[in-house]
Amino acid sequence: MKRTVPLIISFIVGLVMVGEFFIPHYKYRAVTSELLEWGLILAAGAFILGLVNLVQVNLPVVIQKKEDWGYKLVMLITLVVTLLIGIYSGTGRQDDGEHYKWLFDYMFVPLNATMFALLAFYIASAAFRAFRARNLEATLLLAAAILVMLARVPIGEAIPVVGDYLPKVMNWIMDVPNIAGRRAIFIGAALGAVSTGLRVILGLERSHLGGE
Amino acid sequence: MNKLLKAILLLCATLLPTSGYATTVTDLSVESPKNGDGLTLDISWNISVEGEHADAVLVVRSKDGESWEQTGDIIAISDSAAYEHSDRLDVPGTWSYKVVLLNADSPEDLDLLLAQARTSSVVSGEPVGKWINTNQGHIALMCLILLVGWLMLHYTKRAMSGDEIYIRKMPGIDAIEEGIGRATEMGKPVLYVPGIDDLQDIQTIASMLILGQVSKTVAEYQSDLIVSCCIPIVREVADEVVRAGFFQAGHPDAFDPTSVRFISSEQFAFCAGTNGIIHREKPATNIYFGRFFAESLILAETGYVNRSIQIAGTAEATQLPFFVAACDYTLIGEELFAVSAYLSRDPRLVSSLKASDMIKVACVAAMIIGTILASLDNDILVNLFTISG
Amino acid sequence: MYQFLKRFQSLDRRWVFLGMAISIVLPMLFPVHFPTKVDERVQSLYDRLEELEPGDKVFVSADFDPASRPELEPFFRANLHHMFSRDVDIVIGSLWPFAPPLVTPMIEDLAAQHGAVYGEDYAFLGFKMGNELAIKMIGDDIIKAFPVDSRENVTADLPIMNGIRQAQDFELIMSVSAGFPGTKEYVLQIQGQYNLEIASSTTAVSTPDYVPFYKAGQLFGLAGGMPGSAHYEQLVYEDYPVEGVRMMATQALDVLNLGHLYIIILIVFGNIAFFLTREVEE
Amino acid sequence: MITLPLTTTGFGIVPLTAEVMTLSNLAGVWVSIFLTLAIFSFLYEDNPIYKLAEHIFLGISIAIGATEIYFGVFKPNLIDKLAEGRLLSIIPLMLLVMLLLKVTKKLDYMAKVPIAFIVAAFAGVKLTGEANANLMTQVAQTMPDLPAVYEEHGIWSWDADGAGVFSSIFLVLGLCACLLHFYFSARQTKSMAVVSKVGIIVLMLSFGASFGYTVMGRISLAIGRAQELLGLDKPPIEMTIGAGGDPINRMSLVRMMSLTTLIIIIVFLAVWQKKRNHQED
Repeated sequence: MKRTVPLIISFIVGLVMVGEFFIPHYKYRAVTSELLEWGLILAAGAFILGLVNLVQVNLPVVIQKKEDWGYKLVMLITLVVTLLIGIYSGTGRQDDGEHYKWLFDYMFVPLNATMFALLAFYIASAAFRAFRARNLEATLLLAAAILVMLARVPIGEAIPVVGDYLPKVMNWIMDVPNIAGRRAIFIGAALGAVSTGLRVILGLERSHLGGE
Repeated sequence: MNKLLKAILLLCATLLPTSGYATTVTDLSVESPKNGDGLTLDISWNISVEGEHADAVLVVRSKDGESWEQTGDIIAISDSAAYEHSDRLDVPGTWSYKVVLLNADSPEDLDLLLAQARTSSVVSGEPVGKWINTNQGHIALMCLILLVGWLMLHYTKRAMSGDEIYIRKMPGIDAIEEGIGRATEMGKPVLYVPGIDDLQDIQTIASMLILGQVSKTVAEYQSDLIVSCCIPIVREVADEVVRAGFFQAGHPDAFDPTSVRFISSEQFAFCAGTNGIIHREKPATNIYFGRFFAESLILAETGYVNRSIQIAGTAEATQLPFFVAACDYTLIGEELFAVSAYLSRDPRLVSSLKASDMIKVACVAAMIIGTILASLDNDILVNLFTISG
Repeated sequence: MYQFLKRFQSLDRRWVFLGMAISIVLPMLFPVHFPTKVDERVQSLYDRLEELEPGDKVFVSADFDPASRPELEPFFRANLHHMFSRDVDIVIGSLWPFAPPLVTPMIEDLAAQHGAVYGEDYAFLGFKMGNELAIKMIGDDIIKAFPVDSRENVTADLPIMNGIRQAQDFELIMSVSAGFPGTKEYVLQIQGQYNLEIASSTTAVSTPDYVPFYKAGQLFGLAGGMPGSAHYEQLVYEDYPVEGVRMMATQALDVLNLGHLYIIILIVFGNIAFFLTREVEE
Repeated sequence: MITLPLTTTGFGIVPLTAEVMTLSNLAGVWVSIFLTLAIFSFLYEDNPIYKLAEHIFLGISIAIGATEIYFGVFKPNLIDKLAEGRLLSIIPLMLLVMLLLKVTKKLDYMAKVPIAFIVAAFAGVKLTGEANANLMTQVAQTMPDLPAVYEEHGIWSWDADGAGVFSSIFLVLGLCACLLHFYFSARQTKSMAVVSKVGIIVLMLSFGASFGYTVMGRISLAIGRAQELLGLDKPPIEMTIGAGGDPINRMSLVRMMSLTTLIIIIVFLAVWQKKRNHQED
């Protein structure tokens, strides 16, 4: 039972969703859009699981005062306070003057953006220390990259003579070799999705259900 | 009373001679679209304008002769032209339509308007819902999916009956064993990172399959392995996989449960934690297989500075450049899936790979023949692969 | 010489970081402007939007978060300004949880500037979870995907939704996309199935991924990264000027000059040093 | 392509209206500057200020995600519908409960049903979508009508960024080479090796383009942060803090706050570093 029921559900749900593409009738669409809605709710449910896991991992650290427990406490407090404010504020939470909006604008936005901005600096460091033209492949890659970097900014266009051709060569790389390479990867990914999808629907792929 | 009055007005209006502007509605027709959903009707009509004309038109509909209601927006007109409106219905059945001509002083109330304004003749139609989309492209796609399925089953059968299906060796594969050997010589551990995506991603699945083989080799060499995970459930599966690998290699005692670690489910915290492992425990070989995002660059750079041998593989096209530039060997895109099939020899994986290969060859043939045909003004193949609405 | 190069290669990376910071801050304090040519992909996007008639309806999917804001906010603002100026009705939705708090002020700001009425001229349907599943639903039945809008109105009752049941009923779809889920998923899931007209504004990172879709006609326009936003800004504010507008992307593009040069120099010098020292070692 | 004369740069015309900045906004701007610089302090080294900011980030991002998911999904698609008495919505509720049983030790196998549901739903949706857009359409678009291309662009046209017969053939053959590079079950013959090499070259050019664009994207993000720290993200209007007081330029105010915060963080780092060195001795 424990094994068969999930497999039967996989088969039915997967098949119905594949049919969505081929069957335009509204009665069929009513079924698929209902299933899609359930899917949305379950996808959101996975987030609750993550939340539970986070508390499970961090609360013991705080209680037993292990290393960095102070920081974990700050994290849990921020989490609970923000969540309460968010749920309490309701639909108008994004209006001016709301605490939720303040937390979002002045704390979440700078933190999220700065985390990613760190990468600009790492790229600089990696460019200097790790990106080596050690073989033909890497050399080609770096040459194309330098060309694109130069052509994509105004100063590249401002170089006399070369500047006129630089954006054209870059566009050619984008439109011809780039597309050829991407399409190959896309087609490969599509074939991967089709074969994995079929394996899931047919019950041949069970790693997400805990293996054999 | 009001209703009666309206009915009288309505009657008068229909009896009155049509006069005023010289705008006429012709060829009003209702059709159910070719691959309709059973709740859509396409209405089309022509407007011919002579001299002074009506300002706008409005389409009204009615089910089974009940009261009329507006559908869609008011359409401004200026010239003779053909118009169409795709009408969405709430319930199926027979629907009647007519087009109402409006000018500046038309009343807002629909009943009054219908009584006063000039309208076209009434046409009716019934939407037909199709249970299968008969577009050439849709049929072709369905055949393709069935073909992949059939090929997979066919090759699974062949592989199971002992037929050897050849898979070529990829350069990174030898490097894995070399890297593990080097780590053993140096007395340092091997680091394995299975990406940061969830278990339902095909790349994570592929990575877990490779991890099984890697852990087996590590156990055979009696070296140390560290697995650094970002998703709790991936850690659980990785733990099982490594345990099984050590068992198969005949060294179940050598397995250290603390070597498979959950770092953090937050991307950058995970990245910082894994960086810490590279800095402090100085693995001789770093293996990155799976789905990576922005952290790829940080991990690969730290590993390079630490002078580890680095082998990476991902199908995430935006991260591949960083792996290619900073790692010693990189498996590109599909090669990652092929490795698991190559190493595991699992008939289900091998057959998937073989089926994909056949489709690839078919695509190559289709593109070359299609180009030649298209150049000879024959679009048969182009159309076969084109799916439209 | 060898010693120097060896030392140069093991330069503390904090100096490299400092150089990066300087090459970003310096051109901001002392701006130098270079003119630039408008990309063909952006031009085609702009031209198609110019064909819209007053009253046409457009669905905008705002799928970005604070991290990608510098690249996409200028486009998003210019795009809303462009469409409001043309009296186009705009329905906005989002597939990213962090997008609504970010885009709501932008939408309200621009609507106020143009005197647009909520529910009639524009509507914001809010966030929908589920990635591909949500997109599929937008294609199938947008009312079902968003039963209520961000202000808790019943979506089906909004005047702007009159005659709209699925993505197909919109004139165009604008996908302002910072990654997954975004333009790629729209193209994969519903563009082909319903033959939709989609344009995309995206981050630099995703641009090379989306170019094939543009070339294959699956997208009618593509504004990629900072240059894409800057070019679109130039086109829009040239034709629909606003007093005191800050062209953030145009400003940033001028700053990018030095940043790119810095990275190129680092790659070139790093490699020169690497090869020179390697020859000596061998 | 057209060249546009640029009339306004980013630092263009500014309306001279005075605005009032509330104390809460002022505090907000300062907090945002502090957190930004705190994260950047990681570039120097992992330190307590960074750790504090990092953990605040973790907490707040999860909470905001949860809030938006609650109002975006649970409330409209589940709770509201249940409240209306829609019986069909009981099924997703049951599936949801089964999913949440995953955290228990005894009934965790129940979660396999919703997991199977969601994985299969994604698999089914992805299957047709990918096969259509990424396979069929991409193949269909790689069948150029060469005489028509020749008529429009010739062999090679600089004006159209190198479009022409050469590029069209290059595209078709390049894509074929890449696909054959991924043809794993073929035995390695000499001709296959050549094709494979061509495929690799095309792929590397493609990755190079990606690389260049990624560099641009990352620097753009840093530019966004710098714009905010330097007060360049909003017009430099004159504003008063609270109701009364002298008007002050917004840009100068922000720059002043950034500089002060930077100095505070540097001083802190210096003290912390010294203390740490001392401990190590």
